[in-house]
Amino acid sequence: MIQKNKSPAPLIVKDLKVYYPVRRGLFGKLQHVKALDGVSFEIAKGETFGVVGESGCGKSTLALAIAKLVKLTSGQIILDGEDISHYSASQMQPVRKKIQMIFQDPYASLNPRMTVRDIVAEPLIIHNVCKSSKEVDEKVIELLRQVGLDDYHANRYAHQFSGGQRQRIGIARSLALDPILVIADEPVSALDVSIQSQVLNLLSELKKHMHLTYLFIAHDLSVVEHISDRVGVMYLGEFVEVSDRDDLYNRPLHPYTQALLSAIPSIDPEEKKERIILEGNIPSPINAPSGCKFHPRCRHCMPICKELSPKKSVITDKHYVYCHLYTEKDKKE
Amino acid sequence: MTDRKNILEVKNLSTYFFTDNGVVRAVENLSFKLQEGSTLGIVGESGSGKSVTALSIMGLFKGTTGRVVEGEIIFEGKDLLKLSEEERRGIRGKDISMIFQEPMTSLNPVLKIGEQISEAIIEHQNVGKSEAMEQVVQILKDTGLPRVESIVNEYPFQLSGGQRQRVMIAMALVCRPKILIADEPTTALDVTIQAQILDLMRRLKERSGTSIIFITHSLGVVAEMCDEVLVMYCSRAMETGNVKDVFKDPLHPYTRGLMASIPKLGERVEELYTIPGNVPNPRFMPKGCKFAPRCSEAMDICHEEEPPFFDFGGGRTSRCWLCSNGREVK
Amino acid sequence: MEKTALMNQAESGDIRTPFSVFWKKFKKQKTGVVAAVFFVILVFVAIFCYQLAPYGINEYDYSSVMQPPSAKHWFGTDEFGRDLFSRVLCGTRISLSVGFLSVTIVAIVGSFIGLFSGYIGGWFDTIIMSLSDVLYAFPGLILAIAIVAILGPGLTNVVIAIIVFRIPIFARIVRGNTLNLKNSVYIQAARSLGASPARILFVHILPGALPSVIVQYSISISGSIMTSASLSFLGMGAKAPTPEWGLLLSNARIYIFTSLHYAMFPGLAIFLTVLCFNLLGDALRSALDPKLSEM
Amino acid sequence: MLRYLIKRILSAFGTMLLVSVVAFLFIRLIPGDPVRLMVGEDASYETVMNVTRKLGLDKPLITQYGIWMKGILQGDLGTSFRTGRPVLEEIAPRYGKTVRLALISISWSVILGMLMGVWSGTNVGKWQDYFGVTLTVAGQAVPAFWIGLLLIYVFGVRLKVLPVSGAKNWKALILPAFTMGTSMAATVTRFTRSSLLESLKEDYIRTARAKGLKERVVIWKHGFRNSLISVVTVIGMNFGAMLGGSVLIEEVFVYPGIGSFLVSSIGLRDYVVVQALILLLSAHYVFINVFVDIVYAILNPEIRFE
Repeated sequence: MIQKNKSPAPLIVKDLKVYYPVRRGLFGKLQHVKALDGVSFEIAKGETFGVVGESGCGKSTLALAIAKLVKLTSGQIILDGEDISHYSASQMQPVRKKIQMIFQDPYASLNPRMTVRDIVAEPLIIHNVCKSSKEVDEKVIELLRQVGLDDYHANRYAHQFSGGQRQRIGIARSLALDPILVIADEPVSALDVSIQSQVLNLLSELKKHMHLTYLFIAHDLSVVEHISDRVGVMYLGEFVEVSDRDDLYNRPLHPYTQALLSAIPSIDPEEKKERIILEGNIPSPINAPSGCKFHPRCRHCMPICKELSPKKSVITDKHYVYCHLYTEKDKKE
Repeated sequence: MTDRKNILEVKNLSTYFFTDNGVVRAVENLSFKLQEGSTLGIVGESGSGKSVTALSIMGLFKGTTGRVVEGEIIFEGKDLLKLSEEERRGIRGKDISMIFQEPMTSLNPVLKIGEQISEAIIEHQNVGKSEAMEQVVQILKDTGLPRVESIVNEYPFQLSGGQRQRVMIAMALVCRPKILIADEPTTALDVTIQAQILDLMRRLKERSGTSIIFITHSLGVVAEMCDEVLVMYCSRAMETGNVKDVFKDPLHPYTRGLMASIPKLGERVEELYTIPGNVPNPRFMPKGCKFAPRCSEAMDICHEEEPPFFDFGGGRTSRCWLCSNGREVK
Repeated sequence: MEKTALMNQAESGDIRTPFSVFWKKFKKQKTGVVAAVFFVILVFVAIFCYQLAPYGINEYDYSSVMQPPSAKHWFGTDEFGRDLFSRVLCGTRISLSVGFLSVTIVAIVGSFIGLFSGYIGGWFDTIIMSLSDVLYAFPGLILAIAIVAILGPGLTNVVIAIIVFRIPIFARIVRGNTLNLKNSVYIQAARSLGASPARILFVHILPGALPSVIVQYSISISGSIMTSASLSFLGMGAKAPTPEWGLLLSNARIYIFTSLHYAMFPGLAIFLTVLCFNLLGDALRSALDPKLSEM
Repeated sequence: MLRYLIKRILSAFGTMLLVSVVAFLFIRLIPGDPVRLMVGEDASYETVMNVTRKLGLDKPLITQYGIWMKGILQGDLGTSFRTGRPVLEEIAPRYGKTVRLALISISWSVILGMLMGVWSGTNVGKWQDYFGVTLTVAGQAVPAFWIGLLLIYVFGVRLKVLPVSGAKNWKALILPAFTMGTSMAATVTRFTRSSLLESLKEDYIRTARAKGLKERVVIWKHGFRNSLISVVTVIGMNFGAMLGGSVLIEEVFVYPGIGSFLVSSIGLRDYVVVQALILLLSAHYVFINVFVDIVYAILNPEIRFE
């Protein structure tokens, strides 16, 4: 995607940290869950930036942090040229029009006591963008059609819909205000295979028609590969590798990315790929390992990995990786 | 292909749930065979009846409204459905055992790991507590768990999801069952942990020769783990056959649709293939082929009459009128 | 598995409002329906008790004291020859009034305390919950007795006592609901849309907490009727000649060695009324509680 | 576990402190002049002043509380205004009787309730369950003082087999203990049944059955064991209602315990005694709840190992 100089990038995130304090018991030591431990990236207009990682890697916290639904510990979030990191709830209110979210669980993310019309109309009413309730109704019908639902669905309650249809309702709600950035947090992981592809296609189609920018968060690497222009791989609150899609999937550099990619079962029963099986479990974000957080599970672990957290190594201007294997190389060159 | 002995044969199995809101036909007229030492994958979307098939074989309907209403499940020459509850209990956990999808909730939170595994041994083998504990330690070591001696005295909440699933596997295999039914054993796990568990199951199977029924919604897992596959849709089998054959050349449009609609690594397309529409409401089932309303190749007959199975030899069958060139199975 | 049967009903004709779903479930419960019918009768009796009663409640007749039940006096007569049936009938109004008055106030005040305590959290929540802990630390009736001991006997003071010791119950229930809902995904969704705290509280959380408030309302009415009867029985509630059921039982105590009917009928009235509200509460709970999303 | 215990006990002491403030304020909250109410309308001004001074009501509130607390910690609960004897001496003999009654009531009702609950819960839809549920519903709605009166009529007046009042022998305890435990038995039955049904729906029950365990083992070792955790909490919560109920039951059966003492003291306006009894009953309730929490922690390994 070409970034025009005139309009600023929809989203720039700089060294974002979110720590949750935890205290075990009354006299327990105060510790921190480092859900996000220094994350930086930017998303260009019209781009889909995919974030992939396993449970506990902080990808959902990232979504909540950018939407300012959790308290930031430090770092900057610049939305459409506006630094919103320190905005209060009331300062955020008008800004919320610009960021919209699609949630993972289509059952939990819609209020069961509201009709589809009320759900989709909620953003319109909150931000008072329609002049009359007739206009609201028209807009709701338009949105429902856009996501492939019928007019008559508007009067029904969410509990009457299947998972895929509910996700469409959620998407309609997120598009009501023409947002600058749509954060989709695992939007298809709760759906069945045949419904998943419908929703993925719908998201691509909407992006094309409405010139949307997505932050797409998922644990499924094939889904992320399909939908994203650029991809960031997260592990324990940090990015380990960020690259444009083709380069990442053709030439994964970080040992973790390599292991993730090799762990995906292929649907070709004849394909015999070399599989990297990572030992052990994902460590708790409370007691993250020293140095490179991945080192206890890494096949290429070197002494330095236990000591020092790796710096960003720029491989190409679009592909960078946080791994000592590549900083070493830099030094030699 | 070599003809091995069938260790399990399911014939015309129908299982219904009698709910307050009417009868739910969860499994309808399902037949399949499991060959000794092989792995059969049952694949389908949620609500397709794959888990209920497993529960029917195990006979685990207590406390639900479910009941097998028809069919035979033949294991070692005996129809399990004709046995008394007491006789089936003797088979459960000993000859046929099962692992479940949710490792977080499938273990009893208030009992120690060692206790939970050893009670199965004590139930089925005539051994004492200490001997049972030795077996527990051995099987846990086989599953690759670290510090086994202390884990036996720990509670489930002290273990991670992957570790719990290893415990579940140990529990299921401890009595050396002839058949292991694995119901979505890796669905709740992360990709790298899934890889560990699949690898473990493959190794344990090589060693013990247990026949496995592997239930999953993931075609990739089937391709990786199974010899034979059974594709289910709307409580019915749609296609069966050898995994290589089915994945190379799927006969049923539903199988084809499923395979086409998942994003595949390395394959970059603008648009994914989609199967239109939703799974039909069980109470408003279409008249003919259950897939016809969503099928891009549906013909007039498909909406009128439900197709029978057409057999293509070597275990390959398809429930589709397009395959009527095969031999019709009654 | 059984859940899939309920999926995808958007295509089937009818619109299912939360109320229609509730009603469908409620209708299925026989005991609940019976209790609801009995409830309607109770309210009817409470309103028209003076018209329905065959005798005046303070119609003395010293020629027929302590008469067993007969065609003339269905429930017999008391020590002053008053018609027990009329007195028990009119007691309905007292018990229901005490129940509805006290619980309505408790429900409103307690729910709001719980709502704000749960939503605001922090020190406000800590203080409110510590206070409610203290009230909780007094065993049920003892607190009511203590309050009446301070304020002096009388029905008004009974109502006050019930209000004080039931507020923490409502506050806790609504607070628990609020905390759950506050962290639910759909509230998070509403926050991400920019909904104001007032909108989140009154459009999303309050309706979500309402089912448990309704259930608790019904159960609390039976509880407060029981408390008021107990206090009157101990001589701390209604004063003679009010035909309060507990007071009737208290008067009947000394006659238990000679005749059963005097103690029988007031107690039966308490029992059936409490039973009615308990069963109603149970039926409401099973119709409302399993989350509306799982319909 | 230790940390949990300490935390629980500390918070119980905190609650007790607040409870003591409430109990302390009790006399001070009585509208008008409590001393005047105690000594009676026709007592002289002199007497009123004397009593006021004796009770320390003329000092600042904080000082009063300090003196009162100090007394309590030294085992001095004050002096009964009516009898002139120390409150502690008045309470002690009655206290033992109430404890005995409460222990008998709670024992039979909890054991029977659990058995009935499991019996009912494992026979859902059959007559056993309808029987259990009907008894439960009735037991929770029936006023204890009414049941007491009916029992007196049947067993004392008609059959003449059991004493209807006093606490002379074990026979005299049967009717009050039965009455007192009714509601608790119903509550325990109900919660055992529902939480057993709840835990029988859990995945680990399916696992237990898949292991081929006997149904008896599945229900008691896996189902009941887990449901016990919530049943214990409910028992603790309802113990308070039972203590409160003891007032009614002791009244009905003229049982010489602290419950009937409380009622008569209120009638006699012996506020010092009332105050002491309120404090005592609440203290029991608070510390029984600590005990319940400990049992809860023992049953629940997740807390035990925290």
